[in-house]
Amino acid sequence: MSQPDILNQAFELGFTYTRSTGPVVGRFLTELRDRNIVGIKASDGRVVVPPMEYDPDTAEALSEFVDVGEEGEVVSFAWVKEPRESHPSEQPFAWAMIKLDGADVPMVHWIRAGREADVSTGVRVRAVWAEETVGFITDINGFELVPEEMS
Amino acid sequence: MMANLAAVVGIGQTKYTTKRHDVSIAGLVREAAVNALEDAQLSWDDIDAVIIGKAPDMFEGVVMPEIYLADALGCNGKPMLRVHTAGSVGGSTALVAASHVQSGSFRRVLTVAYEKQSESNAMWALSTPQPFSTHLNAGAGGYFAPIIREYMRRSGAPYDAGIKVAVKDRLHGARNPLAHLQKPDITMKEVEESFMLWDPIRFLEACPSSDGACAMVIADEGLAEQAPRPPAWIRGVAMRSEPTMYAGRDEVNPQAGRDCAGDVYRQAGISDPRRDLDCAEVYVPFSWYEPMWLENLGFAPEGEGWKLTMDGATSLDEGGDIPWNPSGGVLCSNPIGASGMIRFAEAARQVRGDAGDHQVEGARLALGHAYGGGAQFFAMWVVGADKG
Amino acid sequence: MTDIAIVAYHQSKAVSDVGACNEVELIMPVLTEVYRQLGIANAQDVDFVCSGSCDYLQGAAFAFVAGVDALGAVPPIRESHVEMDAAWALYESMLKIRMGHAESALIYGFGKSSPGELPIVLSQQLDPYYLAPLWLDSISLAAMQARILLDAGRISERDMAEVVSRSRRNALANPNAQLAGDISADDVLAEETYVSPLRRADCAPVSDGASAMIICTVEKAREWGVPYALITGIDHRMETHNLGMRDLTDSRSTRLAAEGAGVGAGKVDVAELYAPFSHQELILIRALGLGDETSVNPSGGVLAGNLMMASGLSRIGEVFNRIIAGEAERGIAHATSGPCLQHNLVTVVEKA
Amino acid sequence: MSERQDPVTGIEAPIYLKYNFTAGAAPARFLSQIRKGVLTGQRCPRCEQVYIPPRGSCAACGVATEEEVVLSDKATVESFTIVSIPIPGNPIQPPYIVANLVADGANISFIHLMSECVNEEVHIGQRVQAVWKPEEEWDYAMDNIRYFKPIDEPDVPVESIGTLPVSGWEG
Repeated sequence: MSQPDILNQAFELGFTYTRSTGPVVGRFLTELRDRNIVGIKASDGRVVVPPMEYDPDTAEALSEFVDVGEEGEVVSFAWVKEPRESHPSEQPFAWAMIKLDGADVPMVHWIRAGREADVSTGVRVRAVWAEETVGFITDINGFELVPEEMS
Repeated sequence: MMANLAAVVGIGQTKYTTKRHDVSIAGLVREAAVNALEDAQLSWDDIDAVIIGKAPDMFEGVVMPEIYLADALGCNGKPMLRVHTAGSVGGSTALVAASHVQSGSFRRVLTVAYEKQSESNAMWALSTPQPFSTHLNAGAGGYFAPIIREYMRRSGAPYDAGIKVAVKDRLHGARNPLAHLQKPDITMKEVEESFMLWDPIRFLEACPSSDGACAMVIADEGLAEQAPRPPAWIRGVAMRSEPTMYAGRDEVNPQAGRDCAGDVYRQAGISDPRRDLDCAEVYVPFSWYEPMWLENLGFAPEGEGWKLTMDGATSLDEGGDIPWNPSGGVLCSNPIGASGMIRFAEAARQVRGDAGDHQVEGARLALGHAYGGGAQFFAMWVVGADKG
Repeated sequence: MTDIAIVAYHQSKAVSDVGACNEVELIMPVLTEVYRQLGIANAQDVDFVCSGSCDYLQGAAFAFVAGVDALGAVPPIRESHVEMDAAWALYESMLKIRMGHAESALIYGFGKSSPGELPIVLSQQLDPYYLAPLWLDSISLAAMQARILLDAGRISERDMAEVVSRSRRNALANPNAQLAGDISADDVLAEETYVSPLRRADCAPVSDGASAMIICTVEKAREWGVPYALITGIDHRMETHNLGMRDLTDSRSTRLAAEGAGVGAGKVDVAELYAPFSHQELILIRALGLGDETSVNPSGGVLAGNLMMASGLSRIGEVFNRIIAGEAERGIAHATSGPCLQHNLVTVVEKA
Repeated sequence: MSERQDPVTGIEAPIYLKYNFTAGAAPARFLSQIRKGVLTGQRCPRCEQVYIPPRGSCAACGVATEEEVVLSDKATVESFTIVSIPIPGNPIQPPYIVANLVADGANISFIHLMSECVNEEVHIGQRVQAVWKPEEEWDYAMDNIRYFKPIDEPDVPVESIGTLPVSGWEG
């Protein structure tokens, strides 16, 4: 048996997918483009953001949209001190579960913050809008901490 | 030990089309599932487990998508299984779903298969080269065309047997409002003059690329007997696999297909498929695969499958004795991951007497067939109007 | 429901990068070993084969098709595949045996995760409109879950460190482990955080490898004349994909699966839990109702080496090994899939 | 928002993942040889069939193929297609011939291009030979062989395709 060379090569597996959203996801993204956040009412009355198409408990299709605030409270977070290349921030940041005002179920997004110590459970954050909104989840260009005197 | 009896009690499909602009991936899958539940007159609570199938995750770029689709399919708190056996997956998924009931483990399950191919480009997803790849990849047509050429040489079939199938299946599809391609006025001349993509495969001899989903509810004997609409009893189930390449492999007439058919016929008590079956829904993505599979599945002696095609034996419009793909088949609609399940479901529709304008009159026993990979993975079932 | 026997099991060493080894080369050695345990030649000698793998791990569509080349599938065999952990391939195989269409089945799982960036690959399991486009990696998700537990006072960082310490020490006796060592909870706590509140040691490593198992009817096991253990219960349950609607301090689906599998029907001597993060082991112990009489993850668990798509099957195999070795009479194995334990499978294995 | 826009009905989701691929041992042995301009197959210890390109096992027997066999760069056309559409990411311009070729000494076909031929005259059983790139361009790749071209040897009967020794075919 011959001794082979070790053959290594980097490659990229990539494609830009063209997704159709359907009415529920589409409504949420349309509102985001207009710098507004909507949730949807689940069968038990809880407001879910971003809106789910189908209720996890009853499996029924959901359709009752509810406006929610662009501020909310951190329910949990993870501090990323070394962001990965594909992460939304090149600076250290926090992933967070954020319960927006008017919502009952937290959504997951990210928080810009200088230091880990600045973020804590219960802290208030506000959506930062992208300069140009296009109807994509990154129209919320992360959340920022709301100074305490303002909250 | 004998498998428990099981039957299809509900069938749901989407309309097949190039791109469903109006739904999310979940919305597409959901539509078929809801249609199947409505057909069975059941609600989500009546379902004990969900079995889902689709072709490679790369088609939609969602890794292990059952994770995301759990809510759309009412799976919270239920078992959910994802099958992937390449192009045969729609058929395999139905078989795995059936085994949930046939094993006596579940009373009633939902199975769904889908592909939202328009989210990417299937050709891209099938052709992504890895480094140091030794294969020259010319797409699915490039792979199957040389095999078809070898069939033509071996059988001495007339050059237009493939053209005949292309016309026949499109005329069948014109009877099926769900079919993607609607070509009621198609002619032999039109097919013959269509662009030669991968010689000997012309454009109109190849399947389209579709978005779509198909779903079925499968129930045990007791529940099926009480079902509001006629059940399609599952009379035989079989899967076979063989490697893509091995020395001496007969790619034209793969042994895995022959063995799989033999197995499913034995279970269903079929000794002469052309005589005993009333119709068949067979995975024919390129027209020449009809005569090839007619031989592989034992409907015709080796080398003579094309004669059935040319004689009109497989055509509804010509009053053939053994219609193949009355729904229009894969040549009319091809959401890859769902295509196999559509074959299985359409076979069930026939024996339930519920196939609308493409109903084969008096159909009592039908074959559903799927294949995948390099024609190496096979899944088949036989369904009947009677328990057998 | 018919009991099903496990008659053979083998796992490759978990390694961080298996290098010049393709799917077939990864699978063949573990298959050869389970064949040897039974004295059979190849997959022709079983009635059904089912595998688990994920194309995206190594970035190639149809990775599992190459796996068939390892089987000796001429003449053709009855074979199927799940794009899931091979524990679910075992589940499918059990249905096949119970419906009377097979007496025996070969199950294998394989994963070569090293070529990609696994936590980022797994981010593409998430909702494709709301979460996947953010590239929310699997470690960060688990970190948020851990913080909820810590904030609620359900666990402490020391509890998590003790899980890691026990894993590393148990792994010293596991020749297939990738990470092993005599490490104390204090040693772990002295480490800086990685994705806070998680430390690197709280996270399973990225591993390459494969595992394989053969199961059969009890009659067939007797015919083969090898020691066997019995699968007396199995169940699996999914949960909502919306993390905000789940109680992340608990695993409801694990509870349901444990109930379905009959975990509570007897004493549990050993439990092998697929917990890719230390705090998840604590969630699972509670959800499964395990107490001090149960030895948890004596192999070191997946914190000592995590073969994606095979780790769930390996958990079952590890319990089988303990029972055959006479170290346990009854054990449970757990497998998971999806973010923060979204989908869970529980198997009960007992001495024959 | 003063301006009224159409509702969002779709998104573009760029999903690009990076991998560092390492070839398997059997393919690496094959590629290391072709780097030197040598076409090799690997023989199954059980059924003795010779595989090219080797993938690690004899797929029929499920055992590793360790013995290397040097093959001829002459081959026989097992079948072929004339491709009339470009393949995404593939620089070859249509129409071109993709053929299943069995090298002398091997028992299984591989897929490669044919050129320097009249497309309409290509046929099953036809004899062909590799046209190699200049040696300085050789890499770990099957396309060190640019394509295969017909040679002046009698056709191989169909039943003998896949059974020729490495010494070739004299008709």
